[in-house]
Amino acid sequence: MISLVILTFLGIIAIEVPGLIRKKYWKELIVFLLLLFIAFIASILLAMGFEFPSLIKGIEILIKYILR
Amino acid sequence: MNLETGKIPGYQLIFLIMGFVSSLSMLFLPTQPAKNLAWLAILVSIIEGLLFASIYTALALRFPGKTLVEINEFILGPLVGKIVSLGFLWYFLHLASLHLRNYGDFFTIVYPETPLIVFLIATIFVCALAVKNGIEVIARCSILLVSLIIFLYFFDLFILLKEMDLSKLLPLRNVSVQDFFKASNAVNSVSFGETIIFMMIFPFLNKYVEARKSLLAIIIAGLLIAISAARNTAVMGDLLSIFQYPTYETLKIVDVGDFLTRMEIVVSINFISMGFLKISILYYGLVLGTAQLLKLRTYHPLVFPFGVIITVLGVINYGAISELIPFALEIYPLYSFPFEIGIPLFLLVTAVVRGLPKKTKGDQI
Amino acid sequence: MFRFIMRKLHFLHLLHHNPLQDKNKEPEKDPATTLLTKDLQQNLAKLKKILGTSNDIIIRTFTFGSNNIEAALIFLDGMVDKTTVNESILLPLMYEYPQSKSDEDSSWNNIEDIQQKLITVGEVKKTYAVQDTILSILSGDSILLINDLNQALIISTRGWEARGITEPQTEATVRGPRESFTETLRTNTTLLRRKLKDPNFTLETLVLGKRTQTDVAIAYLKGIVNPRLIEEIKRRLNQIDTDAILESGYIEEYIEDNPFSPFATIANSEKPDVIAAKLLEGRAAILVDGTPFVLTVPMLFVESFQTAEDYYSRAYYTSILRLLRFLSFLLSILSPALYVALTTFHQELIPTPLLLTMAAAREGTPFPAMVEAIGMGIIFEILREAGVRLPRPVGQAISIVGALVIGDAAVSAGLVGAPMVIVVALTAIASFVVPAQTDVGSILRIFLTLLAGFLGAFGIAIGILGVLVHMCALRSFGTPYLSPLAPLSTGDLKDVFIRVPLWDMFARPRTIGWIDPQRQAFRLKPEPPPKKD
Amino acid sequence: MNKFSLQIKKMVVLLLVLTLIPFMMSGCWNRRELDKIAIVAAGGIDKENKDKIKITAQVFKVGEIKSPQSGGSATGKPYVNFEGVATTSFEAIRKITQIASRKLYWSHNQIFVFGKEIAQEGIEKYIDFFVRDHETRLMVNVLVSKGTAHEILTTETDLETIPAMNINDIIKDLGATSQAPQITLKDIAERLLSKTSAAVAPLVEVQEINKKKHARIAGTAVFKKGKMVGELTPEESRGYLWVIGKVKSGIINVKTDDGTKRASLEIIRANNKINADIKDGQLVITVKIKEEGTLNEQDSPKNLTELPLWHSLELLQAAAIHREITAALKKSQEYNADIFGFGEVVHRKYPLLWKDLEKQWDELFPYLKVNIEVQAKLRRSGLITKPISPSTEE
Repeated sequence: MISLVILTFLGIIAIEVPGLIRKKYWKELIVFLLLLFIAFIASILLAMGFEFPSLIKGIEILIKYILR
Repeated sequence: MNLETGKIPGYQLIFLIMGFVSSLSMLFLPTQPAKNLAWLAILVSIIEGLLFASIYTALALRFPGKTLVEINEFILGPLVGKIVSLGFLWYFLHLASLHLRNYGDFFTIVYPETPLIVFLIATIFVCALAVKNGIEVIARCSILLVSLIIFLYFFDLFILLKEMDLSKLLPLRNVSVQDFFKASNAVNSVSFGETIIFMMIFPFLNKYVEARKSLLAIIIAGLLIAISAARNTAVMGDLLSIFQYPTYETLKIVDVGDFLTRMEIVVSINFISMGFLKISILYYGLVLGTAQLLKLRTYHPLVFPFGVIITVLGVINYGAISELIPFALEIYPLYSFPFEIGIPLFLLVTAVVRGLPKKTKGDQI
Repeated sequence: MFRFIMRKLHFLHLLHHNPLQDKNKEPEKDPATTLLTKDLQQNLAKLKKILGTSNDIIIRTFTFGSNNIEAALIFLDGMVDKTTVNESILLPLMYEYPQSKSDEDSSWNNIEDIQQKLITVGEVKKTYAVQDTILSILSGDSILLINDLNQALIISTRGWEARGITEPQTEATVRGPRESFTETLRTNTTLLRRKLKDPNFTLETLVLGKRTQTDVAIAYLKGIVNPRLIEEIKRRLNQIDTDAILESGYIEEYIEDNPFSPFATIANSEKPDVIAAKLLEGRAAILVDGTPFVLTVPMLFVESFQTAEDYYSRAYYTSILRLLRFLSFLLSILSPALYVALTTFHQELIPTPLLLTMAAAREGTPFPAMVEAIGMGIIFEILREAGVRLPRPVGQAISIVGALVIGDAAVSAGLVGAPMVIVVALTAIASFVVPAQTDVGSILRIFLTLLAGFLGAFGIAIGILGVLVHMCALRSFGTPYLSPLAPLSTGDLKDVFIRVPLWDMFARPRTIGWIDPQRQAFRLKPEPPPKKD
Repeated sequence: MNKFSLQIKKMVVLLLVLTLIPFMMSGCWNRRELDKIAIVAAGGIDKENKDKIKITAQVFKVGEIKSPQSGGSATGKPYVNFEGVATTSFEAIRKITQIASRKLYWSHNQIFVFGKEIAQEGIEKYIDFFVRDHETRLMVNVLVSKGTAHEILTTETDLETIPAMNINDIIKDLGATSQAPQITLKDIAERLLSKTSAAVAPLVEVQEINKKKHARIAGTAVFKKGKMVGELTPEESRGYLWVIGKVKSGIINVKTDDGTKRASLEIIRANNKINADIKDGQLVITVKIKEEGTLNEQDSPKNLTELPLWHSLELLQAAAIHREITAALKKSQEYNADIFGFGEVVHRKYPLLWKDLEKQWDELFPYLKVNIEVQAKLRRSGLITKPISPSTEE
């Protein structure tokens, strides 16, 4: 599972990065890598079976806190 | 700084919005409190939806050629504008993941043994392809898909005629006013209010005035949903309230001459194509908005990373489907309030009061 | 990782250098680019050096006139019309020149006179360049070189054994013209000319292929076609820098909008009436010497479903046929996938009696339905290919063996279920209904069957969505491929799923022929004569 | 731009492979080949002992039904009944997989039979699974056995191949006599969900003909809050069907000639209208029936098509219908089961009042005043206008 995730990410890099380098889109490259890093961490955690807290529960708590 | 070179004509906007609005709504709407009056609640919510949409179009027409992210910065200044835009981007991201998850959940019911993630990945991949190709392609897909759906819609209606019992729509005074408006509010925030995303798409219209057509699209889509809700109630009656996916169950009933039986596959087709449209549009708005926020020269490299993030968020959105309906009814209208109406209204009022945009030489459209 | 990418980039960079271009950078040394001299022997030596010693190169040296002017006629045996050479070039020079010129003084070097008064051939040109003479010889013209003149006459004597105009092999019709294009460019342009007697019918020729020197003609109707389309075609054609163009398929691959798409974005036809109709709609045609297949651009997806005969037979039946073709296309790409999805995922959708029959047929078959479907699909493709490639008599044997093996033996041996055979046969027949998309059909069929085998109807839907996104993004020379469906142009729907009567089709397709949209008068609907009172 | 599209294509190929890999690896989750499923034709629930139930699943033996390749030399029965005993429906069904070589597939389930014992104990806890599961059908025909469900599923069939199909076809043809309702799981679920309406189901019994056991429809089972509380005879069943407007066809026998002779009338079509009114503070239900019929058989020598006799025949017909309805009404009030859905009618008419009425409906219903108005017409008299043996007296 984890190897699949890594493979997918390598695939994404192989697709996007050469074009960005050729066009010298450095800023875009940085944003891309940053986002990809976030995505990578999240999906690796998910693949390893890390239990994330429920997102909508979090929003519920937040909304109730603000309204109070 | 031309992130998107495509242009879409006005009629395609109608298709886009129809697909966007009726996507989820054909399958699942938080109308449970309104019981047999779901259809009426939807009709009422159309009015709310029109109100919202007219605010969006007014704002869009005031700033032709500018997306929501750009309008934010224009009105609120670079710093505050960016923060507000960030909020919107989060909202789009969350919405896309929420819909993706909802979509996946539906298919885990049809395919109970297949893991959820498979549906999420397969779907987001096709959506990513569409987003990569730009708004023009999404709009063209919407023409074909929405035409197909409308055809299937009337087909459904036709084959269900036999099973309908209109008296199940009565009585009219069955629901308390509170519950009724709770339902119509929830419907509005789930289906019509989310058209805020089109603030990211209005600038790519051939003629910006045609943004007004979004109102027409909302009316048509709203009527379609309302009729489908009425149809479901007329077929299933009170039984509807126990089902997760009313339309799906309704079409399971079909039995025309022992041959056309179990047409729920039609619902799946509906849902796949509409879900694809809805997620693609949200996804596109998100990616484009991020690129505009960060002043990038292209949005293409952002597509896949965001795709992964949407998928992951989709998985961790909620544990069980039972969390979703109370969320859609109670929390979601509050959560979406600032994004769907609060901030747009504030922007519009500020723009009107301050007389923005000020006519300068550079700014002629 | 990064280094790997950079290395790959470097490699890509290298690829962009064309070795052919590099060689052309030292033109001085090439004798072909020099000019002719006044010395006949020198010229001949030069030509011989370039043309080599092939025995089909005929160099006829002779003298003419009272002054015994040395001259040489050079041509390629087999590519010239011998009668023309003998009777229109050699005869007048050797017989008539002395009479007309003997009395006068040495005005023999007036090449104008020879060209104007002696050579009785339609097309004669003068040239100074060696290059031109070589090219002319190679394409079947004769070259007349005269001593003391640094010019050569290019005399058009082209004439070779060519296939006559026959019935089209790929597009059979019941009603409609039966002529088809041939391998000769000139014949083909003539066939078009005869259909379009319009001064706006324009042919622009260019030569492609370093070594084949293939004549390519762009045909269009000025005033109807979008000038930018022609510019774009020329731009793309001129970019082709290859040594051989043997068939229009070569060109097709070089000028496609999206080379990775399985869908053909350039149409072809071997029927002059089809090409003429397409020119009249505002398209442009690319004719290539050496092949009867003429390309037209831009191509729309719906074009695959239109045949010439649609417009020659009556509208009602044509409309039914149109719908049938769309159905066939869907069947050909979907039926194995649907079969797999239904029998392995969605058995609830099959009516009970049918399900029982199908289950009974599947009882005891060894392979999963998906493997069965793909296997049978592959066997069918093999049979088809064998049938096409083999000589006719053997080809029939193949189909009989195939039918027996698959249709009967495999079923009664319990290797495959009978319903699967029906599905494969249906698919096969349906795929031939829309010939233009047969190859796409095969690819999509396997793709969708795989998806159906893994994810059932959901897989099919995802696959179709993917294909749809791709098709929506596809363009053919700037025209959206799915037009007039997406983007929608309602006026053009008159000729998509149905064909309305001809008198109701006022306009050319909006996405193609918008320069001069109206093609006929309104109110052409025929009516019976008004009743007399 | 061109390079970009090239990139996109590369991406397509790559990601296609990437997405296909997981599919290949984890196999095909929901796949079930046709030869790996046991197609269930009928299900039955019986009481096994105090807290256990027995589920009978009738499965097609596909190979025996039709084998196109080996001709029709079918031996043995083309079906097999599996039984599973457990405390819940779902568990019992899963237990069957311990004895059956294939997984049960419920999507083509035709009928669902409840044993009498279990019906009397309450069906709602056992049908939950069948409504909830995605594989089962809501439109499956439900019936109640006078004995056990198992014995119904082992009856002999003559025209059909297996009992399930046989009973299913019998139920589909119920309209010919209109003496038992056709009820699907959806109808039952709908009624169970309602607080006042009571569910019904056709009743089947086993009848021996020539020492062969045959299934036969024998009226209607009446439920009250999910528990079977009584039965309606075939005649009463038609009374019930008149009220809910489900009578399609059937025979009404009337006595003519002062009760000495008989005439058979066929029902052609019937309409119903139920209305609720509050008159003088009392709830009154009005049931209006409009019926049309034909004269199909008579043994009276008189020419019944003559006008006064014709009219009296119509009145007799109306009276017969009235009698049937009254009988059904009486039974249902006796069982205190609102099988007609009068509660829903009141609910629609007086939604505000209903909130109170709903709570006391159980006390109200047995004494509910129901007006029955029947309008019966005779339209045709078949091919002959006069009796074959005309009366001798003039």
